[in-house]
Amino acid sequence: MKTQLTLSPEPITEVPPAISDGMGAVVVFHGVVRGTEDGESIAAIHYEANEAMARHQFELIFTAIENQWPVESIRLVHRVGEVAVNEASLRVEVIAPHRAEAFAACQFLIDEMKAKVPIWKRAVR
Amino acid sequence: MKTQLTLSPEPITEVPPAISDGMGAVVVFHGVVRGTEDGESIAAIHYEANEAMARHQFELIFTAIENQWPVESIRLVHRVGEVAVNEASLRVEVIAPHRAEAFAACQFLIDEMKAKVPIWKRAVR
Amino acid sequence: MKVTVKFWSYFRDFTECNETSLEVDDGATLGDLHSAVMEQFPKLAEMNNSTLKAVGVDYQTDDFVLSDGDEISLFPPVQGG
Amino acid sequence: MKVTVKFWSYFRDFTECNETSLEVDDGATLGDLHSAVMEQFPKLAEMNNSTLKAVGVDYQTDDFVLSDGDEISLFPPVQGG
Repeated sequence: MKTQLTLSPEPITEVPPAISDGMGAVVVFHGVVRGTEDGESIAAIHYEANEAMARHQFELIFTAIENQWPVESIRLVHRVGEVAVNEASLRVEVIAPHRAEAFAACQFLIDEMKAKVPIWKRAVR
Repeated sequence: MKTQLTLSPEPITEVPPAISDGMGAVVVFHGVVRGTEDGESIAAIHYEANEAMARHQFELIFTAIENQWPVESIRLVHRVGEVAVNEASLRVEVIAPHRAEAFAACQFLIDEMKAKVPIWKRAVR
Repeated sequence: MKVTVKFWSYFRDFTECNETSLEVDDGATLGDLHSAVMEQFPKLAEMNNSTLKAVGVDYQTDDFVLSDGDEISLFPPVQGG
Repeated sequence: MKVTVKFWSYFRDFTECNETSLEVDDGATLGDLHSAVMEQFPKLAEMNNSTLKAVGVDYQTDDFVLSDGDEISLFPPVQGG
């Protein structure tokens, strides 16, 4: 399984998936900063990461995915620092032979990230 | 809910999602033609659609989604005619406030399509 | 009354026909029509249980009562995606 | 022996400190260390039950036995995405 992990302050740019033979399904998820937090208007969210630990925890999740599903490739970008409203803070791309495992792996990855990867947010008003 | 439905022989080009305020999740699925069908190598798949009925059936599915989940927008492209191996035959984009409903609606849409929308394939060797 | 029947996907290979017209009795149902079509094209009978049936752009069940001029589609399981 | 403790996210607001060093007894566990830290920074005690604890880059439970030089991270529930 190929993996690519990017933690960066740069805006997320769309890149076409690199499909290889036998791969039938690509699932891409974008998490986008919404304009309100706890009912109040915000301008941006500032993301802080414990970067070394975050990288390690992502790698553990990638390994758990590889052990469960026949996934060909995962690319994940999580922004750190300030992300303006309506911009993506997260992009996950999962490529697999069939859609069931691509969707399952993508949702598992996001759920696990939200439980384990040390990244925190702070609303910027 | 905004919807956009395209049935076309043209290759699917990636378009950035049009995020509006309050939308936190974008799920994009690409279905890609795989190089084998029933264990045999193929060059392409030819898709035939009963187009008027396909459009109507997609609209019924969109309405069912709108009645179940707070989805903001759905864009769907299904190619007709010949689609070469490693090219996408289907692109679905679902935008919603949160990821749970975006994933649920996207998977529901594909499952329903595979049961009800009159499109058929034929392997091209 | 007269209805039109369209065949799709490999049903066209079985019937060697894209579209045909049939005379049916007043009050005839979609099930009656399907039986008549299978008599005319015996190869379609093999697909009896997996045949999908629509009138116009909507799926209908066998008890659907046809009207003059209806356009019926008969086709195998769909395979989009 | 001596260990380093790093605070993350709003735990830094509670402690007004990014990082501190502590002397702990040989054989001290992560739970012992956490108790000592809460004594030093009482505001952290309010978050006792929701505090996540790592040694190096791995999560550990309270019975994990510390070694000299360990780097401990204490932080609130994570919120990536």
